Amino acid sequence: MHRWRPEDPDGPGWIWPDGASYFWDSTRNLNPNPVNKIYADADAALADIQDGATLMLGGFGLCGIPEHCIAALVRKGVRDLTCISNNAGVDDFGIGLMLQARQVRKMISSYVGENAEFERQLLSGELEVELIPQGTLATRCMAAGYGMPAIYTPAGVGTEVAEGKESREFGGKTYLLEMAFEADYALVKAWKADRMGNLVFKATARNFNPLMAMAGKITVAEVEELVEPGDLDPNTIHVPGIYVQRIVLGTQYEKRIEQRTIRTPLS
Amino acid sequence: MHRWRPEDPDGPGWIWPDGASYFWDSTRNLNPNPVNKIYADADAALADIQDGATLMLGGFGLCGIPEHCIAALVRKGVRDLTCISNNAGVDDFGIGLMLQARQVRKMISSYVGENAEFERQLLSGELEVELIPQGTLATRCMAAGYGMPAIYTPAGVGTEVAEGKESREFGGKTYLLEMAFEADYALVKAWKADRMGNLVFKATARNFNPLMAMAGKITVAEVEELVEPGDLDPNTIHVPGIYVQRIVLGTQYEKRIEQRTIRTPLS
Amino acid sequence: MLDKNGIARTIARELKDGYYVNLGIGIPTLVANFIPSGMEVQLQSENGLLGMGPFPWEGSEDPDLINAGKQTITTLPGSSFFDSAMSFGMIRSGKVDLTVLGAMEVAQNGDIANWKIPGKMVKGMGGAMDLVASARNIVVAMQHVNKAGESKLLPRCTLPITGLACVRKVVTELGVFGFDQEGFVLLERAPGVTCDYIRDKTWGHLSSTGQEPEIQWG
Amino acid sequence: MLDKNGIARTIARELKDGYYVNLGIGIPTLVANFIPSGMEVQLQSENGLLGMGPFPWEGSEDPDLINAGKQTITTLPGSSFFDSAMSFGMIRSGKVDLTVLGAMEVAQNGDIANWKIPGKMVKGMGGAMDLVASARNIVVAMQHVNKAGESKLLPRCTLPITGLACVRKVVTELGVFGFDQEGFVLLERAPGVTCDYIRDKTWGHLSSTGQEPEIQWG
Repeated sequence: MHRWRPEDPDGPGWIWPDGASYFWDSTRNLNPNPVNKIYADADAALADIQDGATLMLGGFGLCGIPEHCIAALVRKGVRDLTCISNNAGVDDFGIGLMLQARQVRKMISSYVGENAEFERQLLSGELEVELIPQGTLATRCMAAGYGMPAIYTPAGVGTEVAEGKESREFGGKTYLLEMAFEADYALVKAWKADRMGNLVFKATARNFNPLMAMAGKITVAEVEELVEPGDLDPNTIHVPGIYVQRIVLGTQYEKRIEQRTIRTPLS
Repeated sequence: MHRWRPEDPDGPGWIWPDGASYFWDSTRNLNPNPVNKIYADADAALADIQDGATLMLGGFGLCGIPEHCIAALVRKGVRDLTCISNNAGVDDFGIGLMLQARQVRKMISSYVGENAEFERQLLSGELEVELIPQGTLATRCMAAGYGMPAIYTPAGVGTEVAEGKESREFGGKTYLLEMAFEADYALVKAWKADRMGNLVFKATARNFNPLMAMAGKITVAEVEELVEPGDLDPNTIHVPGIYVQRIVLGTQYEKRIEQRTIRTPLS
Repeated sequence: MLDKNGIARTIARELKDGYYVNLGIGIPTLVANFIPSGMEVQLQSENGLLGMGPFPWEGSEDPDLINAGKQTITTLPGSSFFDSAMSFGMIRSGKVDLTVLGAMEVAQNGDIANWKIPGKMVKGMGGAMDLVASARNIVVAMQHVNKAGESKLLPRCTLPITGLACVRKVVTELGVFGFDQEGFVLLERAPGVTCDYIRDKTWGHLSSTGQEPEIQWG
Repeated sequence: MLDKNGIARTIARELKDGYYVNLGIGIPTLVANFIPSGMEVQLQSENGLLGMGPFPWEGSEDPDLINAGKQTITTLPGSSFFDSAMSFGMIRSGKVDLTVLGAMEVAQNGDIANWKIPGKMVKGMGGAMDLVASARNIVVAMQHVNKAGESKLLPRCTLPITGLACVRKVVTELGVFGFDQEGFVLLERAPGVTCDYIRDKTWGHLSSTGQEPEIQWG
């Protein structure tokens, strides 16, 4: 971050207090009192979430889920949540833990298998579920982060998903109008962050995380590694810090594998 | 790329012919006859462009423009082009060279200053121009690459830009409906590519390039560096190769600077 | 009759050099085992990967690297990761050359049903609706009849549909089927299966000369 | 009367720790010189950069690194590059805390005109229409009167407008102006300028108690 010094306000260009190059230079941090986006833990970062809040939770299956944030939500006991998340976890991990604690009122997902408690609550009417095509889910998140109120997608045309929705033809093909999501909080899992909130994701743990990070009114990123500003190559940042309000450094990630498949050696 | 061998088609999982790990391993290329996206030069890559084609050209000002493709278009002498490009170059560089050669029938841009020949052709009626807000231009490119037929944006509401366009209110705010662009070719400039067409851009030379690369029916990427598959970290790729049909390795980039501004030492 | 691998091997003949391919869960996944030697095909996994490789060796599983079936996988040189919006962006914009998926029912007009059985717990459509609404070239891999012995190639779908008039080809244990204005068209018979038998098991309209060849894998 | 730097310095008082700021070409750019020591402000350049730094030293200019004014610049630690769609995405979604831009005219309802003069060659709106349609907090930096001596703070814009009812504050060489239901509100006078003088140069409706303080830079 920079501290401009107006020593020469009438000069022809911007003035920097010393002659060093700051271009991708990770060794410097001139600011003695940086803006603090870093929270001690997930409990602190989620302290103000109220009952009835709408949350986005990143991840695909159990891959790239904000597991420390979920644990903190369970500890906090906040209830009547609407959760926008591609999946609903398994019985004893991921959003499944919040379902066990009966904290979720509504799930907005594309696929909710692999969860017996989910099924029980759904059949008993405790839980509401809205199923959305996966690409529609992703693009409605993106729309929010990109300030677009709605998008058109062909997914679901002619199906139950289209019921009650406006459809429209463009170039001879029919599309559904789908609204951008609004979420009070987005809870995402990143690989690395700097304290400005710049985020980098790893492999397919990226999935919905960057989209939700850009969509949340308040975005909480839990990360595996926290680095100094400048340590991340600015060309490789997936989510610029402007979208991220709170950062938590997580430790001892469980990262449970849902389907452990391995290669069979030729016999 | 992979060569599956069906030695054990009844086996429980996928079979790989040897035990090596191919995860981010840049040293291997098993395929003896790779699909060839690499063209000898820009002339070869643009050989089939016809008069009257619609082209997208990446770049912001003179930064990140496909300068070898532009030179090849001038040599080719193709005419009556519609060019979608944020700017129109300067008199003797960038799209300005195509204007000098009277190859452009219509420019679709957000800002076209810095070009006397442009002004002359516009006033004489030789050239048509459609001015579009920069964010609208960018998002109409993105829409094409993302398979979205149209987007809603608030830019231009209540202005000349809104004339003849459909507007609509969402959440109390008015938006314009803007159509995805259709372009026969997208000519972009990337920093690095591999032969699969994966692209990486540098600094602010990224700008419109990835969006146009994803939007073109045929995308031609000219690059500064061509690397082996696996040399690019798959986490850091800006445009996946699926969007890129042709690759040209450029040499001796001029990369002209439009406004050379430097810092003034404190006296 | 074809077994699952036979169906996959038959579909693999659709592959061409340079194709980008999305393979659904189940039989479609097996198609990867039959990509011809020397042919360049890149597999897209809609959770955000192009250039999917085989399963990892034991001990090198990476929980951050899975496919759309949530299986641990690997990548190949030249792969790329992206977010879910870009993934479905490339699907919607028609960049994927071939999409192979399973189905519960296919109608003679190309409608497909594969996500929901009324009265049963609905798990969701995942990415199926996006794929069938956008992909240019959709091949269905499935069994010809269900467990109750009813044909899955129907005049129209009885289950809630996933997408309209989108299937280009169907491969079952009995044969390969295309479409024309009237309905299904028998293109090839599975080894040892007669046209009459196929006609009997196909409840939708079926065009057949009675002379269709047996499937060859070349 | 304020000079250009005085206008920039006055606007710099709007800055707060942690702000993300987009500065237009001209006087707005000068605001960067007055970011208070120790305050963290990140500059967004809509061509695809967050964390813009000062101009480079001679000899270290990078043609691949420019700002929206096409000037060679540098980056600061913690910067990020992105494409133009994401750049305007963050603008549209209201993530930029403060936007400073120049104007040809501002109307008393907050309309702004800054892109086109009928009869003159139109160069284009660039990103201005996107910025004014979306930014939450727009401050205009401009001269109070044009070269013909006509006020630029008007009952309504006479030039083609760039955006509707979007300007929150105007800073000119004569003072600082807010808005209320009726029109402009004088908030502060430039040193040595009387309220009557300001009223004379402001053709739009102006609320003034006659007691507005002189601008202090603290």
